[in-house]
Amino acid sequence: MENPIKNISYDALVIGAGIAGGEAALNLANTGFKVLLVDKELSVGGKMIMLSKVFPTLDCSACITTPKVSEISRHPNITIFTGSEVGEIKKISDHEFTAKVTKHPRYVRVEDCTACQLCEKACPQNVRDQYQFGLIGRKAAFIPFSICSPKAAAIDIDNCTLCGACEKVCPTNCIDFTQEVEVMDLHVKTVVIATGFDMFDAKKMPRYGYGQYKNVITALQMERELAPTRPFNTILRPGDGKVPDKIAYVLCVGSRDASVGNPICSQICCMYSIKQAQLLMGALPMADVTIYYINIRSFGKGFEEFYQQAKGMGVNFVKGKIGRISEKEGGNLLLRYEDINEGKLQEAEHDMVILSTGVLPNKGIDKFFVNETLALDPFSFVGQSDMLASPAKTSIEGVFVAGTATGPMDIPDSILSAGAASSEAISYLIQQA
Amino acid sequence: MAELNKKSAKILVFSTEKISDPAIDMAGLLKLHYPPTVYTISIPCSSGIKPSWILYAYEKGFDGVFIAADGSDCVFGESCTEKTGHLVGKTHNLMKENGIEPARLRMAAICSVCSESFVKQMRTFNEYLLKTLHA
Amino acid sequence: MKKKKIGVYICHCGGNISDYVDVEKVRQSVEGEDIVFIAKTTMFACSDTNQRDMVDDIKANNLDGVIVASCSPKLHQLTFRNVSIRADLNKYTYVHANIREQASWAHSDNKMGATEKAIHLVKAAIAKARYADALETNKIKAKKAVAVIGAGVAGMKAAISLAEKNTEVILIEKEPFVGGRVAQWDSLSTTTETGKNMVKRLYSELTKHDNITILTNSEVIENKGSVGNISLKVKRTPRFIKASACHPDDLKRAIEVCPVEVPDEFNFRLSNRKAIYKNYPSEYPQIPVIDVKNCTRCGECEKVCKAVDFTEKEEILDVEVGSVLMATGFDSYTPEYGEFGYATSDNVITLPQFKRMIDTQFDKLTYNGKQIKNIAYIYCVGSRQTDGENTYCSRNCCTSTIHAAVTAKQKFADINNYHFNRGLRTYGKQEILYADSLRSGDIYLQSYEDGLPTVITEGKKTIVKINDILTNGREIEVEADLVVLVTGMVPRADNTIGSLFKIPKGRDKFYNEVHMKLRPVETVIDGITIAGACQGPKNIAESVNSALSAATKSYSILSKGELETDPLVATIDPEKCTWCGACEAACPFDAILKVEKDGKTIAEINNTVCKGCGMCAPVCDPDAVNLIACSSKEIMSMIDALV
Amino acid sequence: MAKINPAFGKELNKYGAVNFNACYNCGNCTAVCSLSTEDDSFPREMVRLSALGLEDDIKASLKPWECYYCGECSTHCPQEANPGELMMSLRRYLTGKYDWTGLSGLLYKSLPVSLAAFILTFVGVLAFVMSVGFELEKMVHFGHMFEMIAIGTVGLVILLPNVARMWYFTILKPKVNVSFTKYVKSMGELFIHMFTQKRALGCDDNQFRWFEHFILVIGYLSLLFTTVALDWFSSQNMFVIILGYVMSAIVFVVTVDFVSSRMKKQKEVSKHSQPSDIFFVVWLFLMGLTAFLVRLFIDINILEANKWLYVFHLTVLVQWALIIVPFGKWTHFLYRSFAMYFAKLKE
Repeated sequence: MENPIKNISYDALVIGAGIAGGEAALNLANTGFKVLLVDKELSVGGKMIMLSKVFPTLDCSACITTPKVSEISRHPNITIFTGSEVGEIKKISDHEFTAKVTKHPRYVRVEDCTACQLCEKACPQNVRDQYQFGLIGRKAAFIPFSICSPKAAAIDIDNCTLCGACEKVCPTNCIDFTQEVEVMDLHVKTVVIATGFDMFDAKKMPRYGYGQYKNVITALQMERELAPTRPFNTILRPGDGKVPDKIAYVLCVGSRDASVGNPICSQICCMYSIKQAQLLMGALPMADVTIYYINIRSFGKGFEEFYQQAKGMGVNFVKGKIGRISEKEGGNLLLRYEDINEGKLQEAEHDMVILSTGVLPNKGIDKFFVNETLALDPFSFVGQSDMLASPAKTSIEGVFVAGTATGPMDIPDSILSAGAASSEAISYLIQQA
Repeated sequence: MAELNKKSAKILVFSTEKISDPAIDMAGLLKLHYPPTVYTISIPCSSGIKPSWILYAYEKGFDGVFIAADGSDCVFGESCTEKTGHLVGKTHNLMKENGIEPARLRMAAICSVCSESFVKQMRTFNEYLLKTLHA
Repeated sequence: MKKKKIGVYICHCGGNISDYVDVEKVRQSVEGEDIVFIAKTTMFACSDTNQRDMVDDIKANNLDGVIVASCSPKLHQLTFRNVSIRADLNKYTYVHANIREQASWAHSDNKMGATEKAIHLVKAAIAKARYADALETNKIKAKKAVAVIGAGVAGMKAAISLAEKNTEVILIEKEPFVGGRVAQWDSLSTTTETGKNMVKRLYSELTKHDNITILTNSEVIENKGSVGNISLKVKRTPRFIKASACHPDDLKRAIEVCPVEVPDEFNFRLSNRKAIYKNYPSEYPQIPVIDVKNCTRCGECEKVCKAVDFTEKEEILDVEVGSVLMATGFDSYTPEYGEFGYATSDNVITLPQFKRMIDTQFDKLTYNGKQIKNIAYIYCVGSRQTDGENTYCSRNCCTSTIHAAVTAKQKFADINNYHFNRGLRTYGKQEILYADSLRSGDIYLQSYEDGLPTVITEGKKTIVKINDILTNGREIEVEADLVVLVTGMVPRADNTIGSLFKIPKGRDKFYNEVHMKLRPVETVIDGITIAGACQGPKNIAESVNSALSAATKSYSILSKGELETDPLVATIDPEKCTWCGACEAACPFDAILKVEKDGKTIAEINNTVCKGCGMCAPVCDPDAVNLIACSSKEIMSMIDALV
Repeated sequence: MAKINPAFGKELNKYGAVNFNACYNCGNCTAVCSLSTEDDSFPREMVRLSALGLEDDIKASLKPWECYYCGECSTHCPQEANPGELMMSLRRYLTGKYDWTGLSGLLYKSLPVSLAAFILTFVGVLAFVMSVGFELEKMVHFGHMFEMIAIGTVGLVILLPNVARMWYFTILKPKVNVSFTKYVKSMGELFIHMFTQKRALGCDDNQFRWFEHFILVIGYLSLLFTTVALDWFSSQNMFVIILGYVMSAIVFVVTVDFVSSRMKKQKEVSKHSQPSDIFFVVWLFLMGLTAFLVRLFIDINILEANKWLYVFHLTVLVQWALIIVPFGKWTHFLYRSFAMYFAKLKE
């Protein structure tokens, strides 16, 4: 439960409540340790809760995430702070850290809110919905998304005009504009970093026209269009709301690309693109889906079979990186590439293009540690001090790392990595006891 | 319902929680289709099926009964295969006594990954039942 | 009896169900059933909101039980049992209906059929719920000890991790030495540490913990019991060398004088070893071993070394644990005779052999006495097969090969590397290794899916030919001094241990987890976890991650020292029972006792021993035996509902 | 059937290729190149042939000449494999291969040899001016004579056979069937490209670069014509004198921009400039400037007092005519035009 207690001690601080942070917190809590789970977003669940289905089993992502999320939020040993940020972390003795946690006001008393959505209806302010990756709008008084946890409204104060409309309609009077930023000094024995990853900003590659051509979207946006809780209830191209029938996936946008500063492979884009292609083939049986790739990296358990299955379903795979995209009249897009199998330059017209953007580190975590140095790897992911034998250990004793904070990985790997981080943290706590 | 019955026979499957259930679930996951009139009742072990249940199923209108046996994978021990075989034999005798064609009871070992084999079994069993019972 | 009031929740599963099954129709068809008090549909039954709604519904309406019709019970039965618990209901009053895997997905080609089936399945669940009574779980004491099988890096890490969590560990290794595959390598990717050093480091950590027992040269031969109380019998083959009397020089001489030579498996048969041997000097445990299978008992070694002791006897140890962690690793694929020239051409070897070669040679790289300059690597041998049975990608071989090629180039002069691949899969940060190898001049040639490279032997020459995608399909050939077949990881050929524990296998024949994301290290057998490459190809860091996860899982099962078991056991109707002994004979767990009750000899079930398999039920002629939750009345009423 | 030659990369590096074997064959370079077409796709194919060391294929290819090096391919190369610079290096390599004397290759690959050649020619000039006793009139007279003879000799002995070799490598050896009439009909291509470089207009970068280059070519050819055919230094014709001034001024003013960008190395094109590129633009600049000054000094009558200027001009001229024109970068002017011509023949 959300808990506004200050100055308190916990066994473990888990930073980031995505699937890795959540798993690590659960493992720690299940073995009897008190865990503080902090996330800067308004809901736990990280990126995974936003996804449609997951490869290679095509389980619905929400079906896997939501029970974990509810287990986390109900666990007696776990305290969650959403909308909160970790500040300075200081090692004060061998087995003790202090951490400053800033809790931003939600302007809604979570415990009283029933998520009735009346405030949402009453609010006159429209803004782009960051939880739908800008595909649609939301209000300034809003419930982050339908399966968020805690399921409660929040006021986006930056966009709020303080008109008071929401306050008037709220049946439980849970809207409270007097809430202030709370800063807490907490004592913890161990820290698990599970800050996840960032997506490459496709605007940094102007030759693909993202942000300029309306029918060029990112895979994360497509993920929302495909999700069960999707905004349009069908697949639409944003330019004119037409149902697309010639869809292209551009792989390696911002990964394996030293010219944009990210030479490593993002490990998941091939698979999520293949997954989306399969889902699109299901949702739009008449549509052509083409995936433009350099190498297909279907390396995990069941991945290669999944790739072959997509081929069998009729997804086109074209070996060749897209060089440029230009927009035609009417919003269709012209993709220029070299078909490597033929050794020839080709142009192909598609009515919708999805950029499979890569994975970047979520920067800044190292700055929090004031009297110790959290080493980073050459790509600014959290460094692993003993990468092969103890992948969850960092350069600071008692600080462990889980999931994609150490580099790109898929969901099963993130969960295993979270298992490893919590295992190390549990051992650390038991050994200190 | 009547219309559906023309197309497919009603088959009751006794399947086991740990071994054949995963295979049947996986058949669904892989969208391997089989007749929708195949119903599964899940039990711990195939050697725990009472012949009376099978006879009851025929009495109530099932065209066929299929035992998705654990085979040698049974978590409760190797005697499962033999015991399941024994109870099938016993049931066959009872079926003969009651004038039910023994071929309407089939058994095959379905291991936890035998999705394709399960689906194949269902399709052929269905065809057989349609041919003999609904011809 | 008072009429039950139950709630039925039908899940859309965000379209997974509702796209094919008319959930509203299902709801309408069941809401009229006599015991159904509430029937609702929900977008995600498993979501927090719906769970909360269910709790509210149960409490507000004093429901006696609930049914959720959603996905497979393997995924969420536990979730909803917990909902019941939170609503102060007994968890066994909960009944699950699987209308996803067994209706919407299986019959996505027939929406009407899928809907009809879903209705019947929910009705059957209602029939079952009618009889689903509150039951108390049995509590059993759990032994806080874990058997870790396999002492490769995964097993060693898991053992250390468990020991750190104050759990007793029995680490069982079939081979005479620990370290598994990693002990075979010097150079490891992404670190400057050698494989041997890594093993040494882990071994010294193992020996620091008094709660770890290391059993090498040992195999589990019997497995009894179940989670919490598993009894294993371990056969320990003696080393025939006394640790105490062992002087290193004598032992060295003993090895020298041994007249037996057998192919050295540690070196992938590139060389021979003696019948008394140690694979490399710093190997652990530090005592050599006598390979009894090949030893001729000539006694030569005994003459030079006092430590040799042929009187040592095979031991059978009894091990009592609460959980078993499998870390039995993988085999390297053995190419078929003639596959890419394997065994038919003198210059063709496998990747593991090549790795041993570069680790054991210095200055000049030679094979069969010939200096090696041009090396051709053929990728995906035994992986991604279109004809063979290994359809999966072996994940680690691309990186491993490039690492070996780069190492060879750095270590030996004038090496040219030619990589005949099928699309490089150096995922993640491993991409850097690929880029480095390209920059150092390694040449990559890629074949079409249906046009694999060919190896041709012309006299002493070995030529590799390919139609290279990257050069417009041109036929390109390389005369190679050595052809390295990049063999993938395959499941252990010897699956004795897997069958002993009845661990299910996946499509790729590796051990299968319950659910890749929800329960990635657990098997369907309670208390048995899996770690490392026995579950599928993994690199070292990935194996260690899974080992630590499995250790946490095994630990959390046992940490409370007590386990709850299903009360779903057999019951005897004393009225009907006439004690014939048939049930006793059928029970594989000795759970049936012969007792005198009210002057009548009848059977009685020992609840803590009964596993609820039901084998006793069909053999009872008077039909006195029933399984709780699977009794005749329940099954028959389900049959009624299904028709 | 092709055999790989891994040593070729090292050879190509000597011609200035940088890091091209980092290429992982994504085809991005071909896709961003605005000159690349379905039937004529590059530069990836050339990068690949270079990585494999398939020399015969490289020699038979005209593609290196079809690139005008806008640098887009290198800017966007995900592996930083510099495909643009590889194309440039291939042009140097091919120049070396076309040249029957083998000197081009030698000069490209070795800066010391180039410097030695420059010093040697300087010594030759000194010897000559000493032999005529620093007499200005004789120096100018023989200078002019030298120009005419050098053009003829270099053209006939070096350049013509080299173009013939280029034809052999690209047309004859790969057995391309071309009818005689096609040879005649396509002749137009040769001259259009020689004088206009119109293909470079298709490049993605600004058209100013093309314009600059165009003006420079016109200026250079006109200057050549003015000095050689119209004997500018000795002419009294006002038109000729002014023409010479204008043309030489164009040459040295325009080259200033070329030289400075080579020095700054900001643009993709100039990041990896080789000595031969720098010699070419610097000498062109010096040619224009010294010619301009020589005529200026003649007109204001101070050349006699500053004979060193003419000696300097002559040195530049001789080095230009004997090193840069036959064996240096000047030849791209010729090969590019012929490549366009041959490409037309191959169509």
